[in-house]
Amino acid sequence: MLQVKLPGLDLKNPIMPASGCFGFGREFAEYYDLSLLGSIMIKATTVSPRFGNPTPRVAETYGGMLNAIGLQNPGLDVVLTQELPFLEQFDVPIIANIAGSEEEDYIRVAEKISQSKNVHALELNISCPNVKHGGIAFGTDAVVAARLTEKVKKVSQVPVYVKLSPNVTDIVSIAKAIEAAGADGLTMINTLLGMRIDLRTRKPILANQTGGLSGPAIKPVAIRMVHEVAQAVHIPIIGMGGVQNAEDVLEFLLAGASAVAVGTANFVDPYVCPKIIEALPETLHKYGFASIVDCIGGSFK
Amino acid sequence: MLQVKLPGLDLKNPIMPASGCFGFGREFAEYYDLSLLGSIMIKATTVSPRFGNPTPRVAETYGGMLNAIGLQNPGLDVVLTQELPFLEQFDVPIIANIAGSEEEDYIRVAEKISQSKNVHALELNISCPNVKHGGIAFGTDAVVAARLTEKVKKVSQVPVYVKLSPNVTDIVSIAKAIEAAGADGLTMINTLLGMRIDLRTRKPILANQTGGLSGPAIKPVAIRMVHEVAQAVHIPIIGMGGVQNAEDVLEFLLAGASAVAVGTANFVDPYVCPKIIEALPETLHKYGFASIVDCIGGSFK
Amino acid sequence: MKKVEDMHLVQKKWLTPQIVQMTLKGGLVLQMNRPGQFVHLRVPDGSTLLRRPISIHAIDQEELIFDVIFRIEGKGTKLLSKLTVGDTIHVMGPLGNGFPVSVPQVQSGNTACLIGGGIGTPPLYELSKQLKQKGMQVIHILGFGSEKECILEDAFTKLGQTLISTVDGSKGTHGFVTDILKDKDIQADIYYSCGPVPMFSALEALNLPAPVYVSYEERMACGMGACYACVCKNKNQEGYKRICKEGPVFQAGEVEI
Amino acid sequence: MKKVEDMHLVQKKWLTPQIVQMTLKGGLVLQMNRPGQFVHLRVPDGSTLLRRPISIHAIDQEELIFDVIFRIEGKGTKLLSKLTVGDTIHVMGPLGNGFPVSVPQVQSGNTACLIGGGIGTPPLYELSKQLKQKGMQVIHILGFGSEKECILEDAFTKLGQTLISTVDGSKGTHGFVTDILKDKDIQADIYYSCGPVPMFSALEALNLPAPVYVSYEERMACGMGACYACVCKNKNQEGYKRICKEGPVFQAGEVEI
Ligand SMILES: Cc1cc2nc3c(=O)[nH]c(=O)nc-3n(C[C@H](O)[C@H](O)[C@H](O)COP(=O)(O)OP(=O)(O)OC[C@H]3O[C@@H](n4cnc5c(N)ncnc54)[C@H](O)[C@@H]3O)c2cc1C
Ligand SMILES: Cc1cc2nc3c(=O)[nH]c(=O)nc-3n(C[C@H](O)[C@H](O)[C@H](O)COP(=O)(O)OP(=O)(O)OC[C@H]3O[C@@H](n4cnc5c(N)ncnc54)[C@H](O)[C@@H]3O)c2cc1C
Ligand SMILES: Cc1cc2nc3c(=O)[nH]c(=O)nc-3n(C[C@H](O)[C@H](O)[C@H](O)COP(=O)(O)O)c2cc1C
Ligand SMILES: Cc1cc2nc3c(=O)[nH]c(=O)nc-3n(C[C@H](O)[C@H](O)[C@H](O)COP(=O)(O)O)c2cc1C
Ligand code: FES
Ligand code: FES
Repeated sequence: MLQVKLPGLDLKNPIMPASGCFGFGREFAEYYDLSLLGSIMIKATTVSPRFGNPTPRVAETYGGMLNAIGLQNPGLDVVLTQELPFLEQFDVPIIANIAGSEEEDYIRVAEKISQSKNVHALELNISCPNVKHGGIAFGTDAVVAARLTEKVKKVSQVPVYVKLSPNVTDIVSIAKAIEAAGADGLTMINTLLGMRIDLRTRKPILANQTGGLSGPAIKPVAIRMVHEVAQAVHIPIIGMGGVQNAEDVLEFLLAGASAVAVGTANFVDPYVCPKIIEALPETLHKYGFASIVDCIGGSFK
Repeated sequence: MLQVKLPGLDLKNPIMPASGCFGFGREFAEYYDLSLLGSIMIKATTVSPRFGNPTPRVAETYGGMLNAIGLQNPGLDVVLTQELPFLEQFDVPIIANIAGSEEEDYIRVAEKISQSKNVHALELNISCPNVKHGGIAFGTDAVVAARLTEKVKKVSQVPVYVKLSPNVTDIVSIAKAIEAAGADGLTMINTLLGMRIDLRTRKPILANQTGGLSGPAIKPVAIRMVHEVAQAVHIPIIGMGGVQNAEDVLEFLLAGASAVAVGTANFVDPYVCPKIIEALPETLHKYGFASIVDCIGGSFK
Repeated sequence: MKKVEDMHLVQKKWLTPQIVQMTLKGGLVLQMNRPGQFVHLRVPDGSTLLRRPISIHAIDQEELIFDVIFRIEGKGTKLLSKLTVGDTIHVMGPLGNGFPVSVPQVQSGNTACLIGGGIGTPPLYELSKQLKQKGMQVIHILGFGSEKECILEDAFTKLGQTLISTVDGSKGTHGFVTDILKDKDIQADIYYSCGPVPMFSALEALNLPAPVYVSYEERMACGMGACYACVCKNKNQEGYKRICKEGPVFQAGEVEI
Repeated sequence: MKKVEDMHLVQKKWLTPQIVQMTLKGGLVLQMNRPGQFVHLRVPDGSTLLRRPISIHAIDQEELIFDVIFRIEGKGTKLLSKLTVGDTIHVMGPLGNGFPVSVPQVQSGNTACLIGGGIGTPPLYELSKQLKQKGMQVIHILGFGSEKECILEDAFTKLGQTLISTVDGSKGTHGFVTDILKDKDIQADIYYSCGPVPMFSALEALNLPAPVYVSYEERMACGMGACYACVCKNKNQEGYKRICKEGPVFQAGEVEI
């Protein structure tokens, strides 16, 4: 009833923590058995270790939050030798989120990390507000995004999903270019670029000034974009943005997503993912669906 | 302390209801004296009367709402002969929001409406998600937006403000093009394009499918955009997006706005505008500002 | 004139596991007089911005109290239903034009037939009270899904004849309110109705012999006529009506729903 | 093992018009033992997603209760302060590593000096209790803005010598806690501190003769080490520490703040 089959991913359920909101799983493993999860999108990995941005790195907003972590991660080697092996004890396929400043960085991480036993798919993070390429984020230029996708596809041992930025005029054309370049799937959306200013200091709260807006505040934007893109491409979409409960999951599936990631809500309630998974069968039943697959794209099919 | 001088507008305070959230003032006039307001941005006016979109036209979202009213309005003639004269009884300068499907429409409305006694400025609504021009909304293409601005400037008797769409990759380049085309000011932001799906009917809640997201959920996006644009242009900005109280007003001013419009919050509390105006002196004092003008752009100056 | 108020919840009663009756107290009640008007209630949580339109069920100006009855539908009504006696609710209203009670058909000795469907029955109660005060006969025809959802039978029975239908036949006539109207051949000088849209269509098909007034619903934002969210087109003529301002009650056939 | 719980607010006391003490009851208390750990509190409004980190002030495992003391800063603490006895709060914790109480300096007969600034004093109370139980002498040096902001004097006095400074001189020594340390030439085997960052810098400048442990603050999201929001760099060495996980207490000079 909850199973979904996607390129590289045989999911026992469609729920997975979103990248950056779950580290490499160690901390949440103290809270529950990670084998319950459909998958895990691990934190963005770069070639070398990164410390990230100065603090403050987060700020609360109305119904959401801003973050400018800046891709802090221990670097490819540590992820390969410590983090991924740690996750092997759980019966859960990993989606490795990869990032970089240059095409070369992505390619190097993709080649290596895609050979790990439990990495079943890659998620190309071309939409992090802090990754620039010639002044333009990879994810806001269809040509740049497509070329990167093509190059990563060449070296990856596992299917490649590309994570789209919502900070664009026309997300459909970017999605199509990425599909044409050979991506196996899309994940969307990354955060919206936002800012908060502290009235006392008169400066932006985040040391980085701007940050990525996530949480339920952005769900309507995410649903709209999934709905648009799902009707324009033939590859599956993993939807995200503001999911808090099983009803939200169904909304993403109806909009055209085939699975759903949960980010910010993990901070509100560390048990949110297992809770959603538990609530899904009843919620499907309540709205008259036989299975997850039965919901997918239901708003336009 | 609260006064602000902007092109065409001598405001006794920086607070005005945002276009579309206040009709032509008649209904709110039953609640309080409209002369209290700094200005009023009246509902978008088009050449001919428009009925707008089918219902449902609004849907609530987390910390916000979606609307797809579809520019319902009684048309230029009625606005000139009934609505604007009604507003003459109040001591408040009007900003006339104008819209159309073709350049010609904008020009015609601008020419006529800018001659009204109490219209002190125009607001070119080139960012309504429902107004298309060759498939692209006016507000998402810098060239189209600039050309329209130029043409409207030629016929307008009063300063012209252009309302920017947030649904773009690079709002700064559009703002600069519009400034170069002769705009006297900018207003921002219009709504973010969003959607909600009803799990029971499995269809989008709005009859129009997509709608514009407004309310406190979008404030961080608005603040970020005002902050970016204010540093790139030399014309003043009227900021908006999620303002609920005097603190929010100060945040927009610090980000670089010179005055602030209040939209969705009017539906939450019909008295929100006079309440904010009343709270402003104390709030300025609390954060150590001598006046509204003292705050403007404070986050980067 | 008062238009909004933090009113006190002074009594709360569950009519069914999903339907709650609340009594609110405050000066705003002095503005309430027309049956069929509604109030716009602020939901007590910041994530929920828009107010919820709820009809006025009963008014007691001497005690400065009025009642609302609502069913838990979604997040807003759920949160509102959790309020307890002593809490305050921010109320805006009364809003809209209610059921007409100064039309020629409303006069002592005449008969009014009030037709309610499910959660549409509460606003008919204040209407019935006022019609009765004017010396009219009132007949109530109330339709519910099943016996378990049936509300307000006693209250209406005290005011006049009250006939009930249920879809599953668990109470009263098996079927719909229109079945009662047809079977019992009920004649009245004026009809009033509140309920789901399919009920209105069925009523229209009956071609009732006197004016029919119907209370409509639409998703709202401002609730006071300013945002054009709740507009419907006039039937057979130019223009439009706002359900929150010119409505929520219209004569059957006046607007397109 | 329990990690989160809907705990009951069983007592509430205002210490100043801005500072409130709350006693919470529930099984989670059985996990609480290290002084200086914190809990992550859910704010009771949907518009406010992130939890608020608040230090544990006192623990009573027999009664299954613990106390927090917090000052109204912004929206979250304001909403939390409005909760009343009988309400529940969703609590996550205990989190972080607290003040070290198993280091060599902590032994019967030795002296500990606890230095608190303003709203940083509450977590020192449970620490003082535990150090005293271990047979240590405890000296408390507490700094406040003015007499009106002074809290917990009696509670600390019961455990040991308690010296107070105020910036405006309205109570105790006129000046800062560091003035007391210098003037009274207080010597201890170990120092613990919690307060604002400028106080830590002033302490550092004193070059105290024994280890100093300091509790830091940073804006947090997860509170459990997963999101990297609250990271600070190690001083004089590679790598970083998470304030929520490896902290909030570090030895002075260990991290860059
Ligand atoms: C004039 C009027 C009078 C009403 N009187 C009553 C009454 O007396 N008792 C009662 O139980 N219900 C009444 N309703 C319906 C009631 O307003 C909705 O059930 C309620 O708004 C649902 O809110 P929710 O948050 O529980 O549902 P959600 O579906 O979570 O609501 C989400 C949004 O949709 C809107 N919405 C959802 N359903 C409706 C609806 N049917 N009509 C209008 N807006 C809707 C809500 O107001 C809110 O903005 C009335 C509606 C109108 C327009
Ligand atoms: C480990 C730790 C222990 C703490 N213990 C206490 C305590 O015992 N008593 C007490 O009064 N305060 C304590 N604080 C500070 C307290 O967390 C903040 O005052 C509170 O989060 C402010 O929330 P707000 O909604 O009122 O303010 P807002 O400014 O509206 O908060 C907005 C956001 O900023 C964060 N934030 C604001 N100020 C701080 C801060 N100083 N530290 C961390 N996050 C902040 C909030 O958590 C929230 O996410 C502690 C902080 C930390 C990190
Ligand atoms: C603290 C934080 C860190 C994040 N880090 C990453 C990251 O490293 N890589 C990435 O692709 N997305 C990252 N994201 C984006 C999320 O994966 C997700 O796309 C976004 O937050 C929207 O989902 P949500 O609303 O459920 O949080 C991060 C989000 C947050 C809140
Ligand atoms: C119901 C509704 C109708 C609107 N109609 C218009 C309009 O006619 N013209 C326009 O320029 N903006 C319109 N807007 C956008 C608002 O003026 C404003 O830019 C936006 O809502 C953001 O501000 P807020 O978050 O304070 O609502 C409308 C917004 C709403 C909610
Ligand atoms: S709800 Fe705004 S016009 Fe009716
Ligand atoms: S708050 Fe998430 S790592 Fe510390």
